[in-house]
Amino acid sequence: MNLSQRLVGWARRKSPWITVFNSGSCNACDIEVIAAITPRFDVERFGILAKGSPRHSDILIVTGPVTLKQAKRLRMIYDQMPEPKYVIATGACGATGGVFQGLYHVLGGADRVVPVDVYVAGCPPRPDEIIDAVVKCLELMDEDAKHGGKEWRMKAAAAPPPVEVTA
Amino acid sequence: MPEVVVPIGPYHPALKEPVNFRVIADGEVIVRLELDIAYNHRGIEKAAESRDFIRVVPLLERICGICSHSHTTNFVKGIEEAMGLTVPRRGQYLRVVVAELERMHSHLLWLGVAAHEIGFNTLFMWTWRDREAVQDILEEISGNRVNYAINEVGGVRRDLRPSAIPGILKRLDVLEKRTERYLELLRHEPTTAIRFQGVGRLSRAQALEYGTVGPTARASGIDYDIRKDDPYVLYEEMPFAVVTNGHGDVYGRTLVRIGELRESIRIIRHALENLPQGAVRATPPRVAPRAEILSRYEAPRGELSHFIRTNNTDRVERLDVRTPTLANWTSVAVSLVGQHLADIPVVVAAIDPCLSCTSRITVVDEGLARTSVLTWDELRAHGIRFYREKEGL
Amino acid sequence: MTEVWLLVLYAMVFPGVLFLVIYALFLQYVDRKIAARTQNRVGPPLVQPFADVVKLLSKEDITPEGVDRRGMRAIPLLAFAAVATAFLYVPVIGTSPFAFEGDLVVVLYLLTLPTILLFVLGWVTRNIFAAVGGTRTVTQLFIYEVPFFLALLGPAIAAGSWSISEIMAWQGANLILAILQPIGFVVALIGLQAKLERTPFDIPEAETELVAGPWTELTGRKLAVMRLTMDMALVAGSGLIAALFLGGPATPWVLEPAWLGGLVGFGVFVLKTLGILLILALVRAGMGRVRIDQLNDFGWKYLATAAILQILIVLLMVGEVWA
Amino acid sequence: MTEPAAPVTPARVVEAMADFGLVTTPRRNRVRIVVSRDRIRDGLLRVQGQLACDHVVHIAAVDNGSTFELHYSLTGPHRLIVTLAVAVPRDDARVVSVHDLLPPAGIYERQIHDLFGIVFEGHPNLKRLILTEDWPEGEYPLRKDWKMDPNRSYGGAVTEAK
Repeated sequence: MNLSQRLVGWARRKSPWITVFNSGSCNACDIEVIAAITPRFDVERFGILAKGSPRHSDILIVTGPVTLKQAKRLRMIYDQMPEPKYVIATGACGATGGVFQGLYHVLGGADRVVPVDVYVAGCPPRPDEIIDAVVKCLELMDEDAKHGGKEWRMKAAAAPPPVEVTA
Repeated sequence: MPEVVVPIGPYHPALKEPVNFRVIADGEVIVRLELDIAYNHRGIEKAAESRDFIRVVPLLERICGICSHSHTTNFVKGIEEAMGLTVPRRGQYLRVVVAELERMHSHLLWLGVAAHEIGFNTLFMWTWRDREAVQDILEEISGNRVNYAINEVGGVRRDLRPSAIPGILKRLDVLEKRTERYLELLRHEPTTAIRFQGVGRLSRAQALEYGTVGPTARASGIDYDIRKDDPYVLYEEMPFAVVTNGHGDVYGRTLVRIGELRESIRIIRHALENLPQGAVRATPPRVAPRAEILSRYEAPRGELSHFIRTNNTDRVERLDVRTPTLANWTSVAVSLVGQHLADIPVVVAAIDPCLSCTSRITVVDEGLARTSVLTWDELRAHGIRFYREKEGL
Repeated sequence: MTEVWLLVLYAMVFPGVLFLVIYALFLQYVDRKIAARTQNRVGPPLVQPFADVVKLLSKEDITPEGVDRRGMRAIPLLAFAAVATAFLYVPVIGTSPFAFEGDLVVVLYLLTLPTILLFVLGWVTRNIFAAVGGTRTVTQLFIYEVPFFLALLGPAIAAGSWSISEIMAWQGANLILAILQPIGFVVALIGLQAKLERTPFDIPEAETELVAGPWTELTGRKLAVMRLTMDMALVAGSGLIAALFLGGPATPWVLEPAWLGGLVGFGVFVLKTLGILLILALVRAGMGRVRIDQLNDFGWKYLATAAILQILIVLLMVGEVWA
Repeated sequence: MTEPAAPVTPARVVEAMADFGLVTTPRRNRVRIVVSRDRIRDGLLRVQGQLACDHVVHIAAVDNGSTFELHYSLTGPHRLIVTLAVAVPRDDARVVSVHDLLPPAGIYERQIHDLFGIVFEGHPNLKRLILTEDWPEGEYPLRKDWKMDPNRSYGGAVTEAK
């Protein structure tokens, strides 16, 4: 890698900005994500800032199972983010739907709608675990930069692409 | 200026939870509001019918992560009432302790969010710093920070180690001092004063008419607190006062919540110092006889009621949840008309909306205001009149 | 020939654009660190603002559908250029070599440009939050600009010149104007806070109401340049106030050789701008956001009155001295 | 909110409401009155007027398998809960709206309409609001006989960005 690529890689690692999207969660994950920016955990130390506009952010944190009503809104927010963009699904619900799996108004985990890069287990995960997930996401970002995109992971994963497209 | 339609939500940084307002504004002044809030509807009530009592409790805990203890306590006390089960006193005291800690964490969280809504991030950081102390206590008692998983039908699942009590009391002393400091700050900081006072005003008559509950009602001078009016879980033994005032605005609601922080500290102190000895849970029967219970609970946001119907099985026939936020929504729609665009976040935040509670089954009616006293046209006329007066035209 | 090279060096490297960018990033760091410390947090590391800029430069650059691509791209650059030009007239290591009679007016004009460009940006991006934010930007401009200009008029009247360097020289001969015109100094600080749209005057970009106001649709390098511009405006604005009210980088005695004088002057400049930033940052951390109508009341009732009062006092004093 | 002349006690509620139907007192501060569908407005007016009930606690809807039941629970300064229970037949799921008597009821009625399919006559705005916009018409998830049809789309479709 040449110097400018290394500089960019360093900058991306140092400055991940996040947007939190509640896709139908019970708030527990949300308050733990917000708790991560407050004094005890203070993620600004690592350059993590919570941004309001998805246009400004690098990482989308999806909390909760995706309800039928939120599905297309979640997709819209994801589409508004500039590349390179990453998605973290928090909690058991974000991964699979958790206790809400199979309920009539729940679609399932976040990966039914957007491609998820990192899953955080827990109900809800502690703020430390959420910070750890961001760090894992940054490592993934580095790997992707080496491979020149996310495709290498997509091929490796046996599961079909997670986007559900209906006219 | 022409009317502008400002969509707020379902994703919006001011709202930690999804809700959609279509705000029709005349310049900066709100002419009317259309609300839509069921983005979190998951269908928990249907799921509750198909699981037995033991498995419903964790599900109800996840109606809302902020008031998880409220929902479970309300449910288990309803089921216990149907079964005619007596819960050991120690278990009841522990429920009270967790409930009041939850109220403290919720009110501190609210204070931070309200400060954030008016751009006062320093206060937001401070209150959330202190909230961590409450979280620590909760973690010490229940093992979890947010979804405590401490309730079950018949009592609580974990006993409290006596050696933990002195540490908890010490933390409460610190929190008490901080609470006083927030009260001082609220009284003297100029921007907070001008953003909270006179905003989102609800008179006592309006508060009654629109069926408000909790701190929203108490800030309008209504002495309505389920802990006193319909005591449950041994609240009749706890020393506390119902905090009310007559401001009726966001400032009043803030004062009520800070007052309740103090009262909660008093209750927790009393409960921990007089913790009865004995078991923490009784063994419940497997099935509940046929019964119909309206179980009420004073959640941090106000009166929470569960309508429970049992029918000689180990499942509920029907569980209907009415959350405090739902009761308070009508008042929001009314108190926002004629206010400024900039006041939306803080007025909405002032009822402390818990949308995941509410949208489990919810509603809001864009015709709310119409069902009450004003028609759309009257609302609009009211908005314009307000604008004129403000500008001195 | 060497003179021209020196001027180019001055404009582009030190204390021109390059220095301005680096110092702006440093001030952003100091600002965020002060906020974090008041909030009981650790705060970002020193290189954080730089990393933010590099990352944003490398991000995808989205132009929303139906928006004029070139126009939207030009706005941040225009704002950047305006502030960079304004900074050339702000004394950093001594009197600016570009100084001329009337440069104060030019600086004030150039510092207004980013605000107006933000308003334009709000309109062209076809986003409702940006549009409302743009309207608020320009409403706010009308509120603070008059008191701000009046406050800066005070030093000019006292010194009898529209030249920043002459006002500095006047202060060297007399007293610094922050002592002579304390009301004007305070009004100027409040005006600067409002100009830079910092709490309690961050009404146009109020996150909880308007997502990010005019900034909502900015992505990638446009956002990077615009953020940088606002930080640069902070440097230029505080440098200007330092020059007009605190005597700028001038030292009370002449230092030999010239480079030593420049160095000490530079040190004085850094200290004074940091001092101003400290005040601005503490105000930002210690207050909530006011509403636009409340700002309107405050601006016209108190701020403008105070500024006019200050001007009257200055006129009386000057009249006495000259009579 | 003025206190009525005589304090409101369960006994007084029984006395005031006896002509509506069966009155029971399941607990110290709960009174339950069975009211027929046509007289629900009269019942509420009586409760509001004579028993000083000014706060609606809950409107619960129950599907007991054969009929729908609506439980209107009200309270007042006396803190006694008065519940009016109304049975609504399944094949004719209509009941008159009470949004004008109790402003918050407008919300509860819309919610019940969406999830149970009970029509509130006279409600000004009985639109969908809980379920997603593309939820199929005529499907009421909280009815006991409702099952999710695996071959049917219940909404939540996501379209790719252009």
